[in-house]
Amino acid sequence: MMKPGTLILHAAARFLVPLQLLFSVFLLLRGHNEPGGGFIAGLVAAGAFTLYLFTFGAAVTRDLMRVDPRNLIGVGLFIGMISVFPAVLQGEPFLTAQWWPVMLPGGTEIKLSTPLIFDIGVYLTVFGSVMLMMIALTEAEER
Amino acid sequence: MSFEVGLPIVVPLLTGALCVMFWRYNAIQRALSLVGSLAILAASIWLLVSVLNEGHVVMHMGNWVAPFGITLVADMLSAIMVVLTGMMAVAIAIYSLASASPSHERFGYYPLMHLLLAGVCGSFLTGDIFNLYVWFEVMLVASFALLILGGERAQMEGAVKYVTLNLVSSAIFLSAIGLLYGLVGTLNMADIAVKLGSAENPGLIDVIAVMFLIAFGIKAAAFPLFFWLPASYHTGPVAVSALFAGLLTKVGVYALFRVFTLIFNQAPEFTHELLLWVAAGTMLTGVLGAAAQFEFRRILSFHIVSQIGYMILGLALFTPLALIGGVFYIMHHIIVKTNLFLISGITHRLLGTYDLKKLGGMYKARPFLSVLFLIPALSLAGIPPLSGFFAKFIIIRAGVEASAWVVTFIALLVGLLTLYSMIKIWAEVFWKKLPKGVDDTALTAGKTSGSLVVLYIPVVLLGACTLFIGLHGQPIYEFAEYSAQQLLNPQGYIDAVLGGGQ
Amino acid sequence: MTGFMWNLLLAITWVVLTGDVGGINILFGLLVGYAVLGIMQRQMPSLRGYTRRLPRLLRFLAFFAKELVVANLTVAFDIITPVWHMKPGVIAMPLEAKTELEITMVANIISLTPGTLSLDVSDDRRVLFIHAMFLDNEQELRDSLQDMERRVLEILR
Amino acid sequence: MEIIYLIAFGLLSISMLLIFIRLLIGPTLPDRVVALELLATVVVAMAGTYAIFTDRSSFIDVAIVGALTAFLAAIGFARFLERGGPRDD
Amino acid sequence: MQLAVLVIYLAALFTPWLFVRHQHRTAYLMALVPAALTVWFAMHIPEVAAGATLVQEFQWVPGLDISFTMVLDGLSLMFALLICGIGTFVVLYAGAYLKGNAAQNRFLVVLLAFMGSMLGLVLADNLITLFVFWELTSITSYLLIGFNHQSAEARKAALQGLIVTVAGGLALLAGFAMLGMMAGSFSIQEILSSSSAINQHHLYSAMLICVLLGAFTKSAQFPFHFWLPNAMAAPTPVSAYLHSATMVKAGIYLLARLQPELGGTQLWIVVLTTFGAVTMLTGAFMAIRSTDLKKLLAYSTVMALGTLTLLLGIGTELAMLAFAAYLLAHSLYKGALFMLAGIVDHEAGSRDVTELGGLRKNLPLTALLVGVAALSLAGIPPLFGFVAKELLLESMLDGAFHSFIYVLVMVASIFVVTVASVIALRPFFGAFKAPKEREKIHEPPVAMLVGPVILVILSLFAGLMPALAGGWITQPASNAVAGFTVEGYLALWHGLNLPLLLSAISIAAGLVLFKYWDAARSKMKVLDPIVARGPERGYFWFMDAIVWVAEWQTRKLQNGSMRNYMRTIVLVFVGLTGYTLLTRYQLHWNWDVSLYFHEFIAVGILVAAGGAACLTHSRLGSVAAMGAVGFSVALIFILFSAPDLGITQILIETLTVILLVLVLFRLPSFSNISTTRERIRDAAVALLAGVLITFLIMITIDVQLFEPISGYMIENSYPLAHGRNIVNVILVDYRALDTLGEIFVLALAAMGVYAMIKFNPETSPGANHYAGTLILPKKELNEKDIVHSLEEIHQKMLEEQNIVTAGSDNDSDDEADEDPYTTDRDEQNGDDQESDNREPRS
Amino acid sequence: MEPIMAIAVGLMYAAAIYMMLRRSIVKLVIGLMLLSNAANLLIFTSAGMTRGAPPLIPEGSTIPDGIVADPLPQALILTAIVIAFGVLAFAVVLIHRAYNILRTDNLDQMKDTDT
Amino acid sequence: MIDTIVNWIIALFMLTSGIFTLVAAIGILRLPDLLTRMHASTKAGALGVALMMIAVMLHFGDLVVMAKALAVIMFILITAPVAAHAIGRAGYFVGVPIWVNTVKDELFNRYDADTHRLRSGLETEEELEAMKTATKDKPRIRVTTKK
Ligand code: NA
Ligand code: NA
Repeated sequence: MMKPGTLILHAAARFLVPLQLLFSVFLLLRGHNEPGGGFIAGLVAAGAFTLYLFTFGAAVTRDLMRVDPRNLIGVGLFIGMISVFPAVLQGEPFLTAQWWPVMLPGGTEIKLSTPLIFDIGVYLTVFGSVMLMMIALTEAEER
Repeated sequence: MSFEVGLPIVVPLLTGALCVMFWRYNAIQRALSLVGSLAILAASIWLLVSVLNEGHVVMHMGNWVAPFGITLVADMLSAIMVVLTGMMAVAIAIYSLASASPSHERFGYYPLMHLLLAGVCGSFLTGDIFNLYVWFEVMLVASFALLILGGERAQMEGAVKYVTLNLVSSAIFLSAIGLLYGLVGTLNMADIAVKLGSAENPGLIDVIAVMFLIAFGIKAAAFPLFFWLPASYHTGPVAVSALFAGLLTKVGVYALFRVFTLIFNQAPEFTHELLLWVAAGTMLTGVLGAAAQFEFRRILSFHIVSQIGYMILGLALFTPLALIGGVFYIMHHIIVKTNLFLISGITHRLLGTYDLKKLGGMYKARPFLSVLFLIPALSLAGIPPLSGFFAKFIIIRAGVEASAWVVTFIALLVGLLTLYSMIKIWAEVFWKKLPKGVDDTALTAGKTSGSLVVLYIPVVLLGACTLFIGLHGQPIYEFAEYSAQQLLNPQGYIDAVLGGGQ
Repeated sequence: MTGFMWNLLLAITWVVLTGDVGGINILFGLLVGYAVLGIMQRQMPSLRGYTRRLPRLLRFLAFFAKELVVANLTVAFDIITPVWHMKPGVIAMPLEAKTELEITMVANIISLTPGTLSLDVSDDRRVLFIHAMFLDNEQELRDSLQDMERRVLEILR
Repeated sequence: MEIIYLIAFGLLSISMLLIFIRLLIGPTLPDRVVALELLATVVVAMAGTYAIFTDRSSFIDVAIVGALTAFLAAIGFARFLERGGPRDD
Repeated sequence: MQLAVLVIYLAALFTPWLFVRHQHRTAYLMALVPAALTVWFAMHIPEVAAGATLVQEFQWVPGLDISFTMVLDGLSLMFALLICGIGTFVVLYAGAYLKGNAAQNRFLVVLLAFMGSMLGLVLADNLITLFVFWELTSITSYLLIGFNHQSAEARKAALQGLIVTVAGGLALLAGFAMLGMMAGSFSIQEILSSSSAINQHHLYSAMLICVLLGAFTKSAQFPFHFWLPNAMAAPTPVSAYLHSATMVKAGIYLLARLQPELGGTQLWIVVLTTFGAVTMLTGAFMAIRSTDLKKLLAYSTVMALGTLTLLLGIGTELAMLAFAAYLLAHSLYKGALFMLAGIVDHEAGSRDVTELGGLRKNLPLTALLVGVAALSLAGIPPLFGFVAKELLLESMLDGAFHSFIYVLVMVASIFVVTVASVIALRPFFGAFKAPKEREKIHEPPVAMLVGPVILVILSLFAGLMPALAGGWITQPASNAVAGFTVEGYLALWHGLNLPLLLSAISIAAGLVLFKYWDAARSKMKVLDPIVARGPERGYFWFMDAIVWVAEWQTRKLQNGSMRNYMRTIVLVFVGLTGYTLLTRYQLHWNWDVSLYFHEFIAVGILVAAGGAACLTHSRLGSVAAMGAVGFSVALIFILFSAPDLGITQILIETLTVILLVLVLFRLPSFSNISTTRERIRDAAVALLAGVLITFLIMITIDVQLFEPISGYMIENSYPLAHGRNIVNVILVDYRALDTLGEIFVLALAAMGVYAMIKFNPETSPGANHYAGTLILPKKELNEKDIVHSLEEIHQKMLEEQNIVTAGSDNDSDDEADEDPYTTDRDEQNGDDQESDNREPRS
Repeated sequence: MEPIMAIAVGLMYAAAIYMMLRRSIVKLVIGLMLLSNAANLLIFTSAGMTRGAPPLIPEGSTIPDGIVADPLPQALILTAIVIAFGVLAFAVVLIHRAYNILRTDNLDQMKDTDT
Repeated sequence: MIDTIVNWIIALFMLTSGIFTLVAAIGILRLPDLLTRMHASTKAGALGVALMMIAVMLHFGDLVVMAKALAVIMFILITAPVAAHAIGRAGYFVGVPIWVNTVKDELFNRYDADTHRLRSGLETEEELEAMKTATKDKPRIRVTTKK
């Protein structure tokens, strides 16, 4: 096994990856109101894992991700598709946004919505897709 | 709410997503694929019935009224195309059961196929020009992936050309959309039609129209933009190329029909005249290309090109009868060409090659297959009483009535040359003695294996469709007539989308 | 690290209790938590010395900012003047830092300090190879680098 | 005040130009990569300037992403070199 | 009547199933079908003879004015009787002739299908329906001619027949389309009864030529006659049925059918008489050159077809009478003769008259039948052939034609007597001569003799009682052809008149010619080169031309070079769009060039980086330049109010660069293979496209026709969609469908990439064969092109760069760097501008 | 600004096409990248460019203050960028695979399926 | 009044940032070799961004924006040296030319061309032996590529 990264890279990656992931979730959740959104967030997450990939190699990254990227894609697409249907129950066209205000204990209101679900689907798909490509390419190269 | 107009898109998308989720389990994927394709067919028939009842079926996605959101619209043409897609979906799904290897299945054969179908259906149903681009891309990328599935050298060589030239087309399409948006500030096709109808600057519109013509012309494999098709269609897995042969170029043709009847109908003396020459060139170069070939699928591929010419001719003549002919031709050709590719797959299964020079003896060993081949082959050549005859006849009649002598002559000549090619295949593959040194164990095996039976099922079904259209063409003719009527009166489409009042 | 987690936890508790998620309140929660931990740390071994790090950090930041600006100016001067005053070279610096994180922090800080650039760490982690722009007085440079390392480790340990 | 912003923009722009020249002339791959990396950094600074200029804080988000991601390209190039890619290329 | 046609098709459909149990006896069973139909049609004789026309209406595709209506009048009845009657005998004959042949069931299927098609053709009222059956006869005849499909000869002949007839058929289709347009209907009855003056229409000539092309090709008229003799590759029953009695007469039928409406014009008369006469002569001439029994018969058929066309051209009442009589007579004797020739071939093992002789002892009945039929062929009383010939000569003399045509007719008559003599005498008289041994030659089974016997008897019977045959069959047919009731009658004896004299002369001359036949044949060898230059050469020329043009076109257009494709597409784009722009739009725009310095720099870097990506010799330099392109695009997005785009662009750019770097690792470096000329040409093409795009954008930004719809989106983004980032709201709500598609695109691309990397022939052997993928043999590479390792790639690149930079004083850093990892750094020669005077380091 | 951009975009197109007319598949891919960037900029330019007014609605109000840039082309471009990325990734790996199998990066040597 | 002062401070930060960036740019263009150029890019570049972000903080004065600007500074300060390390190291080892006036190279002899190990020079004999025999830890740089 070739040792992919250097000590400094290892440490930096261990430090940066959580930050990037955190930031990606941040971008995802507030994308509806500020620049960001599922797509951008997914790319940031993918960037994070790509850094990890370059630093620790494909096997370690797969291990870190736990989920196979294809499952991520599948689930992401499926979640994306889920947002198509709730409107049908209301007799509204596909993809019509549904908003469900949820009161958290403590008085804060959080608005769950199909656009949010959709954005999460986008996030997972983008993340999964980029990782699928990157990991496969890296594995091909590591051979 | 008219969910039926969305279902043909949503169903394959969902099937695709589920197939990806279950990528580990081939059996589940197979079942999903079968159920999914049947569901597309069911949904599409529902849609067809609705269109027959209501004329246009419209759904404003996300409940955003046109032109602000994306509107799905089905008129008769769309409905017909979607039904055909459903039929092809079922045929290919069945065929794939016995032609997709476990490796293919593991690497996304089924999701790719269903997402391709989703792209196709989306292209047929969307009423939004940018959304059309998106579905084109869905279709395209799915087709890229399907084309290279297997990683053979031929696939790579073909794919390089296929991918590049189609991306060029996409780029032109996208640029045209950008310019169009800059001009009229809207993306909804009905809205564009209304606005361009009232615009003062037709010359500029023609420029955009020409860009669309080129972009869709590449997708439709029209002359002189078709090169990617004969370079690649014969390289992929056979079920895949059958699906491509039937549906993909038709999406380009459909797009041409859509925009050149709905949006760019202001200056037919320029745009449609141009289309006429495109059609003539397409017919001729395609058929001549085939005459020089000795590879089963490659001949068929070139014939796709030439047949596309007939369809464009229908649009170019721009008379009611011609449009009927064009639509009829599309319907007929999808079924027939898919079927021919599927048959080429069976002969490949039996003798392990597509090279006409190495094939042979099929008539003696497999008479039933021979009949199954003759039906689509002769139909393609326009021999009555098969579907292709009516298609060709309507076009020729329209050509005669429009006094378009040159193209009519070309259309007739091309019919003859098409027959020549089909007969070449027939003579080489079926009549000729099996050349020495070809492994014919599968061919001469007494019993028909189970997987072969599965391969036969869609061929028989599609052949039956061809025969049915030939023997009972009236309903199909009426469908085509209805859609031509709608295409020539875009106001109905516009009213349906924009609510009439706007 | 544990200390910081505790601090964060206390801040969150504070936010929940007050029911105000505004930025100011979070900051205030952090401060309150910091104060509470300052009292508690003597009794909890894992938190020992937590509150001492903040002043150290601030001190270091001030030092670092000064270094950054001053040394930057030196480099800038050399860059914009037509003649090169620099005497670049690669030196090996023995490391105090032991863990991966420590080494990386030291290396990064050194890289950020004008005139020095960490190239790599030897396989046995004992030596950091540094490219320096001004090797006029090597010993002085080594001393200041060692000083820098000490300060960094002070915060981390 | 605007003149200040424009001067800042001007300085950053000229910087970009100079960096770009280095990117063009190389001569080795690492040289280009360093230039690219710095170019990204200047874009981040530009985003900040622009945020002040237009009084829109949204552009800071661009800066964050730039700061967080752009270096990945450099890591990629470095990896390429480490694995034996030619430096002249 | 529709039922009649259907029954035959059904019979065809059931044949394979019956064949399993009854083998060749199936044919005898199947013969019952046409026999019954013959009876059924015969029952209508009185009715039709009385002038009635039976019509059965049936819709098919009303939208296209295509009906399945069928009409039975004199003409169709005569044809129907011939088709079913001779069909019965042929099926019987085939049962015995192909006994034991494994493919007999298929043969019967196609034969019956042909029969149904032929019947449909003559009964159809609708032009298009007629055409449908017309083409079906072409196809079925193709399958029948190619029955011996393993022989290349048979395949070739079948193809020839098909191409010629289908080519004509397509012309016919166009003609029908025109005719339908002119008459306003495709119904023959309506066309015939309509008052529209079709022969006055300006498209009349075009239409007529198209229809004639169809008819002439089908009926083997000069210059399309060549396919018919070649079609003799078919088994004898096919020749007897298709190529004498029925199919070849389809064209004649069509002309006769349309004669009332289309005939009578100058064009019609001239073309039909000329081509008829020429065909007649050609047939007769070619016949006497032949020695193959079937060829003899085939060419005499060509002659007869010419005669029929000639008669239609003449178009007088007498000619109509002669037409019907001649047609009937010919069908009777020619059908019989073909079957008899088949018997001779079958029994004696050859059908070349020069190889045969003295067979009358072994085949007495056959000899007798041949003799009688040949008498009819030669037009010798009291056979029906004589009656017909008399009428022919009479109508010839009746009309006022160029004497050239008389001469032709006479020559043909003489030749046909010779031909008849050859057929009747040569195989059966003289010394015994046959490939088979004498003992093995004996009369065939009854099934093969039934047809000839009855046909010969009918010939004789009709000759003896011409009034009966005329009154019941040929005269109603003549009426139908003429379009009115024809005056006149059929008789064996017209008294001593000029036709009789001519007849006698021709018989005498023909017999004389027969005497010197062998000598004459060898003399006529002189003419071979001329014959070889006949119209068949045209056919071959056409076929070769197709292949040649096809290959040429493929070489030029589809030549495998992606760059050519690309260039063509770009040029088409530039040409068409540019042309439209120049011709249809008045160029004008307002310049608004207010911009800030930093914007200018951003755009400048964008362009410069793009240019650099193009021009650099280093791959990764190019990638880095692409990175710069990406960042400047991002900057432009930022500077023009698109933060989301800016973020996305930065992210995507980074990932793209990474991707490229990952992949390029394995790829060779750029090489400069293109010549300068090539590059200049490509640059010109590219620049043209660029200029065009610039113009288009300039125009677009100048012309804003309408307010964009996004105003609505901006206003309602927060109130209705609860989002403050309007771009995001568009993405996940207004246009969520786009985004849905987009994530699928990405997922698809990822799956494709994954499959490409992980799935290849080595990882899954056999998978591609199973799936039917095209598998090409492993590519043979030039040894010099094979690149094994990175070092070699590197090395090669350096070599190439040295070549490129050879002679230039630009000393860059591309020295031959054998080991880039060498510790001996000082040995590296100066490779930087700055490193001229390197000093040792310590 | 737009006219300058128009020229720049035109040049980008020219560069892209020039690259796509080269023999090397690597250059082909670079050309494709340039082309997609150029197309995006074309949309951006022809829809009109606005300085300093991102299409965002500030906290507390329901519509943006003042005129903002047209968000629709931005959304379109965003979609197009993503699609182009997917497609490009595919194309890049395709040439990688093609090279591995064919051992050539010369487009003119990829004619076996097509002559 | 305070506004004006703050504005001037902001202006100062912006200009300084611009100047430092420019210095970095000039440096990267002028400096003689890769390693020295990287000095310019890492420090001056990072400082440029940092100063600009401070200007941003002052300008907006909003806590969220300040946090974001701080995040930018932090990210730049982390990523810039890491990237510099990666590129510098790779560049050095693949033999990117070094300026002639470089006075010292202690890394030079520590790098083993055969094993591609980076020695500290402080190893004991046993450790060196172990390093030579340790085959499972392959070098970080690929010597040859697969045939
Ligand atoms: Na505009
Ligand atoms: Na405009």
